[in-house]
Amino acid sequence: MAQLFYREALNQAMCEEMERDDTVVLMGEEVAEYDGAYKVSQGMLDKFGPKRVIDTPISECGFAGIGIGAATYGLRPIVEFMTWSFSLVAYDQIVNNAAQVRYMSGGQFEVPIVFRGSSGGGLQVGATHSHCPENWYANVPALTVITPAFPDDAKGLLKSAIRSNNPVCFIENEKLYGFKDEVPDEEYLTPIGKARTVREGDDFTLITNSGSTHRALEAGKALADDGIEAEIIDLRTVKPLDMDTILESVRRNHRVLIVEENKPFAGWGAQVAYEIQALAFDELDAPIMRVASRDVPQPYNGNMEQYVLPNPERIAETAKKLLA
Amino acid sequence: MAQLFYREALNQAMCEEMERDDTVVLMGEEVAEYDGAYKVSQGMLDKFGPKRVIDTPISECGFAGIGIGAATYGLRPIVEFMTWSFSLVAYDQIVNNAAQVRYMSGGQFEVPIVFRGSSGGGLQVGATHSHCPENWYANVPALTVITPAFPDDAKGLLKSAIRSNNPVCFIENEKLYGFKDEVPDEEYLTPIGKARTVREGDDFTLITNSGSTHRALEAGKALADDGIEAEIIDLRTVKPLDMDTILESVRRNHRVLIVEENKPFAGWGAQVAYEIQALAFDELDAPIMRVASRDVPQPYNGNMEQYVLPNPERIAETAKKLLA
Amino acid sequence: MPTVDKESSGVATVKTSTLLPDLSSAQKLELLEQMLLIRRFEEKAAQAFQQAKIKGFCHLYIGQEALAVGTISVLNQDDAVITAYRDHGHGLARGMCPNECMAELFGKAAGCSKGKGGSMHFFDKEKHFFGGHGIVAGQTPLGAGIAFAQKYLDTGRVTLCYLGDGAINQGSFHESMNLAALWKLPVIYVIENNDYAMGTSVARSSAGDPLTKRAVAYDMAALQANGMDVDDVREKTAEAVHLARTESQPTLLEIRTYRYKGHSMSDPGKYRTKEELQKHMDRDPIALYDLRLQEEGVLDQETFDKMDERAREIAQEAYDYAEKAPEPAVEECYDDIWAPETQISEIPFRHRLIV
Amino acid sequence: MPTVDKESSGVATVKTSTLLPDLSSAQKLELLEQMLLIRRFEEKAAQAFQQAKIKGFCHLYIGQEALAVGTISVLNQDDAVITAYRDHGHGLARGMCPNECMAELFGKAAGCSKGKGGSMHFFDKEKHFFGGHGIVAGQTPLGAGIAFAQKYLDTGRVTLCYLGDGAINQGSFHESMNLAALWKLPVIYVIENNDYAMGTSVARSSAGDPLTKRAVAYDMAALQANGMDVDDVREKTAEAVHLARTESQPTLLEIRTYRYKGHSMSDPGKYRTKEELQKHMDRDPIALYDLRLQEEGVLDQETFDKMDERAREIAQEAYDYAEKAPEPAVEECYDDIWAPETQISEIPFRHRLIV
Ligand SMILES: Cc1ncc(C[n+]2csc(CCOP(=O)(O)OP(=O)(O)O)c2C)c(N)n1
Ligand SMILES: Cc1ncc(C[n+]2csc(CCOP(=O)(O)OP(=O)(O)O)c2C)c(N)n1
Ligand SMILES: [Mg+2]
Ligand SMILES: [Mg+2]
Repeated sequence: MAQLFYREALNQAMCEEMERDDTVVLMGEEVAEYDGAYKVSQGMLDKFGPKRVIDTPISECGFAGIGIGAATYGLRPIVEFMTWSFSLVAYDQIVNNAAQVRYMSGGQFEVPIVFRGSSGGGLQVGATHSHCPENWYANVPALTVITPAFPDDAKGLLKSAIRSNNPVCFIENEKLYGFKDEVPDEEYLTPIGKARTVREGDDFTLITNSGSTHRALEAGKALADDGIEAEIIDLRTVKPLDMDTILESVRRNHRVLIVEENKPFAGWGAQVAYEIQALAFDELDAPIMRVASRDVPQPYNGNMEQYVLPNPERIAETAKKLLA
Repeated sequence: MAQLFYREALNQAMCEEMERDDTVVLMGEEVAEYDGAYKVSQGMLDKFGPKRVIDTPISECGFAGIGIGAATYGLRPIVEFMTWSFSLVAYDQIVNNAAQVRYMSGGQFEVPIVFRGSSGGGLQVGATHSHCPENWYANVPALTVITPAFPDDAKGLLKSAIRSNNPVCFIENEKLYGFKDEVPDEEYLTPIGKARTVREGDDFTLITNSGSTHRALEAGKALADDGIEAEIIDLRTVKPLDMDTILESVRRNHRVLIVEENKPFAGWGAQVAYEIQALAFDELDAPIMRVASRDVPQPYNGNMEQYVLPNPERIAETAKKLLA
Repeated sequence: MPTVDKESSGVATVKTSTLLPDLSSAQKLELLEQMLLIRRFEEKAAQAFQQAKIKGFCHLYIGQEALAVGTISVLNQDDAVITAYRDHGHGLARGMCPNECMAELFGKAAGCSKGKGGSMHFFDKEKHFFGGHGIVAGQTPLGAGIAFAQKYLDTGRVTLCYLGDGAINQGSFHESMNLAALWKLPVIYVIENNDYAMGTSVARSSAGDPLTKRAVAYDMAALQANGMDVDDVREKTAEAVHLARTESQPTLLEIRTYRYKGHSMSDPGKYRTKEELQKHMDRDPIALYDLRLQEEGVLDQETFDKMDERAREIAQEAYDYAEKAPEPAVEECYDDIWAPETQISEIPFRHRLIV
Repeated sequence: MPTVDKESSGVATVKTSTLLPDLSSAQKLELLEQMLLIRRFEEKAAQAFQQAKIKGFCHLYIGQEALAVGTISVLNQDDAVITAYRDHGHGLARGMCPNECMAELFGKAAGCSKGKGGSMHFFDKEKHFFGGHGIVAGQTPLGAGIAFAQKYLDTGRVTLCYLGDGAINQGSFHESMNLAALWKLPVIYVIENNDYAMGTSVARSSAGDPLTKRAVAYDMAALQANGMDVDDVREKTAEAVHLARTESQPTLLEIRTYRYKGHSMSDPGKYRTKEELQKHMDRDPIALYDLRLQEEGVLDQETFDKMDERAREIAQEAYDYAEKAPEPAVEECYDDIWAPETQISEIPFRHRLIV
């Protein structure tokens, strides 16, 4: 198996799908001539030309809406937000149009579109640029929200998202673009809506996603040194939730820790916690705990930002409280 | 005490505060010459003139930002969204500017602004016009989210919100504008961040807000006929949560039902459920249950919409399951 | 062939050269028929609203009939149309079934959107009618996107995207115009300038006059038409459509019109005088066209009365149909959220009820 | 007094009549000093970034110095300034303390935003500097809002709101211009046209040329200036400021400039040629003004060298100060979220840690 960067895996996914299907186009700021602000679309302009790899003005609301309109007409646009923080100016288009045109038309129109881009904190870009929008979009009934943590999932899930006949919010993580790992050489699709157990353990169940998965794995190692074995589930898809995988693990471990980068108030972790206690109340030996970003705007200062994020130390500490 | 409509109570709050403080202004679509789309600002143009009661073009992003900028300069704007559904085009201004300018400036600038307007479903205005944005805003660290259910709270809380030195999302409910109830004649402020027990009962604790409070009270009556006594807590303020009042009741009743109009995935009810089980795990005799809007876009058809909303029947049924 | 050129005003305009073939008498009568149908359909909808058979919002098109009918009449069947929430007129002009439209207003399963969309959200894929959109100007990027796809797929088709005079002040429209001009998209933005956004006149909402100036920023072609005169509407629209079809250039088309009824059924309309309303009703688009056709000898009073009678019948039939049509089952609220997956396996849990 | 009038282009312009008093030699040298300070401060920041003492984004102002210095030099101390994320130059031109600015870049507690804002989010209330905003064009409604308050409070003050050439395509800017023109707000929108938005040239992002046409839609005054010539910048800005102050009218002021460095420190800048860059560096705003002052006899080479030396020293002092300054305690992340309540009792639970 080839070792690929997360960004390369995403690039392969888009290239393979564009070769396979002429109706797939990529549009966004700097995706073409600049090869992408984070180089995710490197080389795609040369491969597919300016008709299919399209630089846009800084008009997220406008080009998100253009993607949606084009999708209702039969194209399968990939709309890149340089970061999801900039999708806030396009929030209305995504919520009211991408997610509702099918319903409001009584099922007449399909909206096969993928919104994708970077997200999250940790790189000291400050409060306006560090948003984690999983919960803002997962709350919207028709939207599917995918947040891959590894290159192989990034590729397989993006290919599935592009082939989906429905709107998908594909939320990447800026800190992971440079993460390298094995990716199968042959073509494959990763199923949407299935979580992945990335570490087995019988002391407690840790549920996480995206960049937090890596911090959780770090914490898992540290805990193992203290003889605590965490079972770590990477959701991969935040909505719909794979409750089967979650509950199966909870029934074995009886203790649950959720680790998310969302700000805590009604972050996705709150929903996972709610569903677990609703569906497996008697299985719980202790309250479900969460490690989310602290409930403050993202600070620029590096130490402060690490303190605000769900870092391995906080995760390990909280796990110990959970088992106390 | 005078009997006032919810809309009149809001009107009184704004008028009293504008008389008290020249820096308070009201701006929004149709608030002046038209007396407000829902007549909340009736007569205010005549009282305060066009300098302070200002009709805007249909530019929510623009005038929300103007309100924020003016607030940093010392005014105390009340920005009306005809409905909160239309705040989606201003989401970036509220999240990145209103909620973060103080933090990003190291505390130099204050943003004393109130965003207010109608929200919610039940009047068959369809998917684009029926949003309940409590969780979208409550997730944002610096924002305070208020959702009054009764005329007296509407008045007292709006007055407090206007006097707050910080950004407040004041989310009214369209179905309540025509609701009439007693409002004290003398001046008063209702404290932000304090829930209100609107029905006492010792069988279970029901936590709700805004329009859902009224549906919950209806259900409470029906349940009482079957000998089931619900204690109903109207949050009034969704963020910050009054966990003291909630936990005090939970410790007595040991069973909890949350009723919210938010769509379920990471609605505010998920956060309340999470915190209760985290802070009072051993007090719970049964899983916390929620009745939220169903996880579908808002349909136009009346029966279908009632089926989607948390209606009294669903609330009562769920309560019975909770007690089974 | 029209070409963009700039007037001293700085507004790029389209050189008018008549592009429209003369209409046959039958075709002229058809235009009149469509306007009459919209008028009577809307009157019937108003009645149903007062009877509380229609709920929510109901924005009537009465007074603006020549605009939808005139613009759409110069399109091909497979060109695309998209508009805002005041969409009954456009839907009917596009050939949507009056019964299904009225059934939608009644929220019935037989409605064009299965009773899920309502008055503001008419859709008809077969008729290339892309809605019916409730958020002011929210449809304007979609219109550019449809035109983007039409061009990408080499369809030779064009898109008419309508918006109100109040909608021009939404950022989404500005972004759409820049993108349409920059990418040369075959979209025509039709501003239905009926002088008011709810109770706010154009003068109180929009700096700059005339509204065609909004195109100058983007070197976009711009035209004005008299929305009370279906022939003038047709001619100007034809110029814009030709420019879009032959040169893939967008146009901003401002059409002056007027709505006779309130903004929605719940609007008393205190912001305008009876005289102002009367002034506009005196140049009623239907009466005007009726007169013209009678002068031309294409029509006599008797035929007109028959046509009007027929329009009333169709509206009444639609009313009866809608009333008799069955309510959708409430559980159907879970349908039509997602298109079935065809290229990947169905996504598990998606249809799970969240507890 | 300047008055708005329309040219054949349709662009409303301000009749130029010289409003600026002649500068004393000392004042001229001060302008040069400010430009030099910005240049050397930014070079030092670049160095610190390469040393990883500055993190995140760092957008340098080198090449654009005459723009911030020239525009701000015609303001009163109590006029307001607000800009985007490329804000170091504006902050320094506004008189912010270089030490505090550098400390902010280093994320230190002594920074102008306590290390919480970073490069993109400089603020200084005392200097009437309203930031420092990271979301493209997100500051443009705020600028109109500050002007709204200035007018409401009868301050007689005006607001300079800067944005980039790429930012003109955000809906928020369009809405802001319409509102500013409609409400006659004393705001001047300064487009810093450095020809690129990251790697995208104006021609690839913006339909319509010149950018001043964006004002036509709103009958707003518009002016252009040469951003490499501080005197031209001052003259055109003075016209706009005068119009805002005396008639409370907004102006769109497009100033042509160029950035020598990458968009941010991480940009290799492949999208432009060395020749293009050289062409602009040959009309360097500092060299140009130095030459002019030397020709005028206001300055000789020796004095210039001294001034430049001093600018380097200040930058180095700022660097040293920032490096020595203490880190904020991480728990301070919970401070500065809310202003203390003064008219109502403190809101309970607000400072509760959410479990
Ligand atoms: C973003 C947004 N803001 C506000 C509204 C509420 N609203 C619905 S229609 C309307 C007036 C629109 O007027 P105009 O664009 O002129 O269209 P007309 O009603 O005259 O056809 C307003 C303010 C909305 N639907 N969307
Ligand atoms: C809404 C939004 N979209 C995208 C970005 C990312 N971004 C930051 S700067 C920039 C280019 C802006 O160019 P311009 O406005 O010309 O300003 P300049 O950098 O040239 O000073 C982009 C795309 C952003 N910060 N905000
Ligand atoms: Mg109108
Ligand atoms: Mg630029």
